[in-house]
Amino acid sequence: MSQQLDAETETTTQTIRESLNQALHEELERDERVLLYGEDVAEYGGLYKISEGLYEEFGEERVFDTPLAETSLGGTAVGAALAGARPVVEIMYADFLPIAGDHLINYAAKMYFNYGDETSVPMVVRSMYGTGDGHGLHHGQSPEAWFMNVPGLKVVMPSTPREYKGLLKGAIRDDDPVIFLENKMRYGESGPVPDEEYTISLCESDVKREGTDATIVAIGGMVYEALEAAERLSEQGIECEIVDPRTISPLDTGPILESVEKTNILVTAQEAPTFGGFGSEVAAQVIDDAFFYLDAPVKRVGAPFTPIPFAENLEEAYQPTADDIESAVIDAIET
Amino acid sequence: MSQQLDAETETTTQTIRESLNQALHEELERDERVLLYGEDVAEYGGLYKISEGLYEEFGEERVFDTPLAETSLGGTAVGAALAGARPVVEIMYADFLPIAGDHLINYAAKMYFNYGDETSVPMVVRSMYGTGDGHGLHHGQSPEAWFMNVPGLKVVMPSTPREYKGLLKGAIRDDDPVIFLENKMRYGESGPVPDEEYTISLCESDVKREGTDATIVAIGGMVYEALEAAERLSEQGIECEIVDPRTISPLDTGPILESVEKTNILVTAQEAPTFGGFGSEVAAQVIDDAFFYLDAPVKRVGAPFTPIPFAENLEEAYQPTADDIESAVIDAIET
Amino acid sequence: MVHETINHTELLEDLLLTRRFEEKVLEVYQDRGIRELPHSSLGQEAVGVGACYPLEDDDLLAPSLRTRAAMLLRTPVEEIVAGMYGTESGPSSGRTTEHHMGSSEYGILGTTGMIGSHLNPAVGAALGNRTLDNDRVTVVFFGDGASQRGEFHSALNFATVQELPVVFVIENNQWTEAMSIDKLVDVDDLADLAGHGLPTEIVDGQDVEAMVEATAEAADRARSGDGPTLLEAKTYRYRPHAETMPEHRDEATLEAWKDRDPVEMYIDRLLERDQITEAEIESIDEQLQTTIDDAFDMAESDELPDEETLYHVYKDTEIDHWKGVAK
Amino acid sequence: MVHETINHTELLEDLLLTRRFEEKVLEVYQDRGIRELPHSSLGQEAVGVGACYPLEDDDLLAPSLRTRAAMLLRTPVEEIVAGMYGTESGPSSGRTTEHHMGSSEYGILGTTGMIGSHLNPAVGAALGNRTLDNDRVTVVFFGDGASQRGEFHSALNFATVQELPVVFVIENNQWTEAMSIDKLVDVDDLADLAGHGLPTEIVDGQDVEAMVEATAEAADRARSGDGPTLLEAKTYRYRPHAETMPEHRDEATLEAWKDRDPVEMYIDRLLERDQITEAEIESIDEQLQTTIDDAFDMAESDELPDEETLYHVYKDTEIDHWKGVAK
Ligand SMILES: Cc1ncc(C[n+]2csc(CCOP(=O)(O)OP(=O)(O)O)c2C)c(N)n1
Ligand SMILES: Cc1ncc(C[n+]2csc(CCOP(=O)(O)OP(=O)(O)O)c2C)c(N)n1
Ligand SMILES: [Mg+2]
Ligand SMILES: [Mg+2]
Repeated sequence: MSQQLDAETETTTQTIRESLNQALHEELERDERVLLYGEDVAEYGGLYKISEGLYEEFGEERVFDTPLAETSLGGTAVGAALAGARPVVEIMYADFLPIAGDHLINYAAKMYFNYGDETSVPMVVRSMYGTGDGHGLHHGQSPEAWFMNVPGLKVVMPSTPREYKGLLKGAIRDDDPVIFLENKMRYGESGPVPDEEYTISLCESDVKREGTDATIVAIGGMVYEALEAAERLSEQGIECEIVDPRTISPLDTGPILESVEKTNILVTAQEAPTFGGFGSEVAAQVIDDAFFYLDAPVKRVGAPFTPIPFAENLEEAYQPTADDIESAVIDAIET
Repeated sequence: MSQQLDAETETTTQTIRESLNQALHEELERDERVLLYGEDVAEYGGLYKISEGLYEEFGEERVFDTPLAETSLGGTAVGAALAGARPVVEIMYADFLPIAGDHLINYAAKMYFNYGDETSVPMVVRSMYGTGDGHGLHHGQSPEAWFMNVPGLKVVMPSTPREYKGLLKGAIRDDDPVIFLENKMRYGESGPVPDEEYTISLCESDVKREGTDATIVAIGGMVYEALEAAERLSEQGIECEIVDPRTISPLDTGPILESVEKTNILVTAQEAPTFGGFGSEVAAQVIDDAFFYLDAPVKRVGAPFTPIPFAENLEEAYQPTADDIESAVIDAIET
Repeated sequence: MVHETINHTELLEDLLLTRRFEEKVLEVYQDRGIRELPHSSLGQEAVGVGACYPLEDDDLLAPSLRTRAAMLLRTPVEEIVAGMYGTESGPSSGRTTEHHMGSSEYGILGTTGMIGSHLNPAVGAALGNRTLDNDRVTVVFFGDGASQRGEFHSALNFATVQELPVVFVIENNQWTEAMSIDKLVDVDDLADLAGHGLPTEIVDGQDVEAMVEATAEAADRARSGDGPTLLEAKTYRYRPHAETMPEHRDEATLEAWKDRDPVEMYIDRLLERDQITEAEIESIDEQLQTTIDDAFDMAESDELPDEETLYHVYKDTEIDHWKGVAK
Repeated sequence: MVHETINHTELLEDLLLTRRFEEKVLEVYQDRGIRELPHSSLGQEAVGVGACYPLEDDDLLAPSLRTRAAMLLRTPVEEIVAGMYGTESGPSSGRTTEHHMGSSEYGILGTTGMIGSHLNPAVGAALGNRTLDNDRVTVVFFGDGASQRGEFHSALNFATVQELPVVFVIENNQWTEAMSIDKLVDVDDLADLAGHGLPTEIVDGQDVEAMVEATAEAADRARSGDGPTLLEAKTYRYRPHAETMPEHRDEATLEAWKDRDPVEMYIDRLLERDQITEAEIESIDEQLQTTIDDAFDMAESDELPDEETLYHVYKDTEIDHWKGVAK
């Protein structure tokens, strides 16, 4: 189970941006096999300034800028990892992941299976998703479902600063290939981050809030929306339990099933369109393994089945929020 | 609803291979805007001989061989369709679709939304999937789930010769971009194909067998396995209804929900790994919209969460079959 | 000499329209913001303007994010501005950004936010036009950054072996976001990357007449069935990659490029050749400014689109967009 | 002259091993089938053999589907054959095909069924080795078909700007499955496609000594930090693309290539130079044949793998493979 913050842990308030920068810094320092590269990650410090200062500190063999070629980012990372390095590459927007899709789906995911020895692919692809900034169709998509039906990949979507840091360090130390998704609209969120060195292991779901009346399984940026919805629902006497899987695939379903066995109500929340998304898998797992505990239809909160629109009001209509989660919980409870 | 074969329709027994070749022939003849290209589709007639004779008949401007470059296949097809042609491209194995993933996910799927007028992307990408021939990790994957969370794409997986022909013609005439998946292990299956010209519209689920005791939603090659399982179960007094969605996305859920409302039991069947797959979406739709009709957990039949193995016995262990469907139905009914 | 056949007033008008438009964008953005983040083409105007000039009206343009000229020369200004504001009167009523919008009416190939992903589609459009048996030429614009992608190679190769009517125009402004191409390629001329057997030419991207001439030739070649051409236009941008990013480039280099400003160079030349007067220029300029100002005024008071606009995803199938299923 | 420093007996042995192995594969496949569909390298042996010869034992090879030599020179023959049969003693106990298997132990980069997708990973392996601060060189083999993919461009460019220790070897056998490259590219030499600023060289792929010499130089350059080299080896395959496909190529051309058979050419040369005797060759040949025959016998009587072998997908996380979830 996950390493919870206990009361005695000394913490400092940090933004997600800072916590990620620190994670990269610590891992580059700790392990000489770690290297970081991508478009504008070195001299410029990353388009969103996540890697600021690292090039100056670790030099151009450890941290460097690359040509504009995402297949080279995906492809060389696989090779570097197979050779024994621990590459961390930034593919600027997660919308670009399909450009490296072949190297992720057919190469990275399958090499541990394909090798005759214990060689694996310890690479991390950092990439950004998240809507709300008017960047339009191609700079904000949530890609997790595109990679869920791919055995061999790990897909991570942290929520809080503490998790961004711990999970990025965990991902870098993990021996399997990881797609690490960062919500670009949340880089400024701040929260307590332990002062002591720590990592968070992959594939462990975390209970973000305890409750007895309904279970909300929320991922990435939607965890904040779920927390807000839960506060509002609490005022109406409905206590929600929030499970944050943190790793999307392979999914730690244990805490989800346990929670539903207690609350008997399930709502899922994601930024991606509902159809064919993460929430559907959660619903399916629950209906297989906890069917007799369910009191009501499972409601899935997500975006409509459209591209991300550009216009301000359309983007607002598109984006799932705390409101939608709140209604979904009420809907489920009232059925 | 789907155009059913009625008793009076004159038919000829054909293999899937023949029915596809005929479909391409008829559409190339009917509409001068249709063109067919890909690796080895022209002079060689397609690696699996689906396009045999078409190059000779229609000439090298309508049917031609291309360099080995799947991003060119996906990318040029989008452009040709936007310009007003009706390209049909063959991307040899569906495993290669991620190479063209960017053009499918970010381009083809989004241009109707992106254009200021009614321009759309009437392209068809034919591609092969299917396990059982010892081709290993990269020549048999079922890719449908990789493209399900992509608004704007249509994903089609026919089952019988009649549907392969009708749906391919339907896909070519459809104004939206279609990924048309052909099960390479089933090209030799034969069945009645109407002699008269016909097409089958996309996005219409079809009931392949009526029954009262359990609903099996099976796709692509698994429809044959489901039919076999249903025969065996019938001998045990269990009558299964088989729904064949034929189009995976957007999915026509009506007939699925209706069937479950009648049978109260649902099993899904796909060749891809279960986690994050098509069956999970079906389960989620049903648990949202037909929850109170369900008598038992939804059982999903699929492959394990591993790449496709090479060794004969491992591939056998990997591949879902009629046996698995039979057990799943019994499992669900007995719960 | 090509400059003898050019309608200089028109060409200057195109150039000034692009320049004044980009200046206005910058001013408004700095003053009160614009929903679409500007990626200014200031300094590069002659590339798009010159390349579009010799084309037929129904030739197809596939602009890059930064080829503002291509958009402006085809689309009514007020639609473009509304497109940048994401309001009702924009070309897709706010569904998409102006940067990537497509229009068969205006002959603009829709593009995506993926730099270089439009190269193969542009080649495909040329293929489609061959199938439809018309003589439209496709001109695709892209940067030095895009030239680093594999798409550059596969698109050039496909177009070459199929002898398709395409003109490839690299707008080599020597920067890929904040990265200098010095560290991204190991050649002096990007044209050298293209050993595919198609003709290549290096063009002075600051010289609008040189662009007209090179593109006219390439388009002729394409139209007469002799296949694609690659033009590498050397240019420079005056602004940072996007307006949210700081300037970090060498000032002296920037100033050196400004000394060869494409608009001033052309005006000087025309005045020298007595092909235009200061007064004529002033009058053109004033009129353009009015058109542009009006377009911004209109966009600023335009309505946001109706929510229904969003549900425009499939042409042939009605779906329930919230469930993602066919109706 | 490089041939003065070569151990000719060894090099001939490598060449004969590959030839005899491929002949045996063909014979067994035609007689009773082999689970892995053969894509024969008969006729092309000198490319892989020559390129591997001058390398250090710990240099990394990234073979194409057809570079049988690279596999044979690194992996025990019986493991290779078991790999082709998908039996327990194969390198991954039947999880994967022999064509694509990877092994850190043997210094073979795992590849995929996607032609050309290993180019960037090979460059990445070189990058990884730079990070690990060793002096291993990576040699990547690929066909004319792979050279048509965008990967060719992006991998060459990345390796060149990062000055990575890679040797790119195109095995240009002039056919991409059943398609002649005459219709797939518009250049005579594929090396011309690579204008990336790295040294390129066209090599006679039938001449094993020429391959040794060119690769030795390229590997030296890589090892001394001078970056990548591209070698284009001109060669031809004697068999159809795969053993399920018919022969459709021009017979005269095939015969002309057979007149320059790499094994015979080398043997003739060695005999002429008195560097070997007929008897020595015969004895080498006999010994190789025994090794190969034994390997096939072993594989044919080997067991199928245990089902547990399949569940080897994540190294760091235990999962329930049937549900696809973490335990
Ligand atoms: C595939 C892809 N990779 C990265 C980006 C991020 N990005 C946007 S513009 C740009 C630079 C493009 O450079 P260039 O092609 O030279 O065009 P310019 O901006 O100079 O006009 C980058 C890297 C992107 N949009 N798409
Ligand atoms: C990405 C990809 N596209 C297509 C194929 C199908 N295919 C397998 S081998 C081959 C030809 C490869 O030609 P080349 O690279 O010249 O290698 P050769 O077979 O001649 O050794 C093709 C098209 C594939 N395996 N992968
Ligand atoms: Mg640039
Ligand atoms: Mg070849």
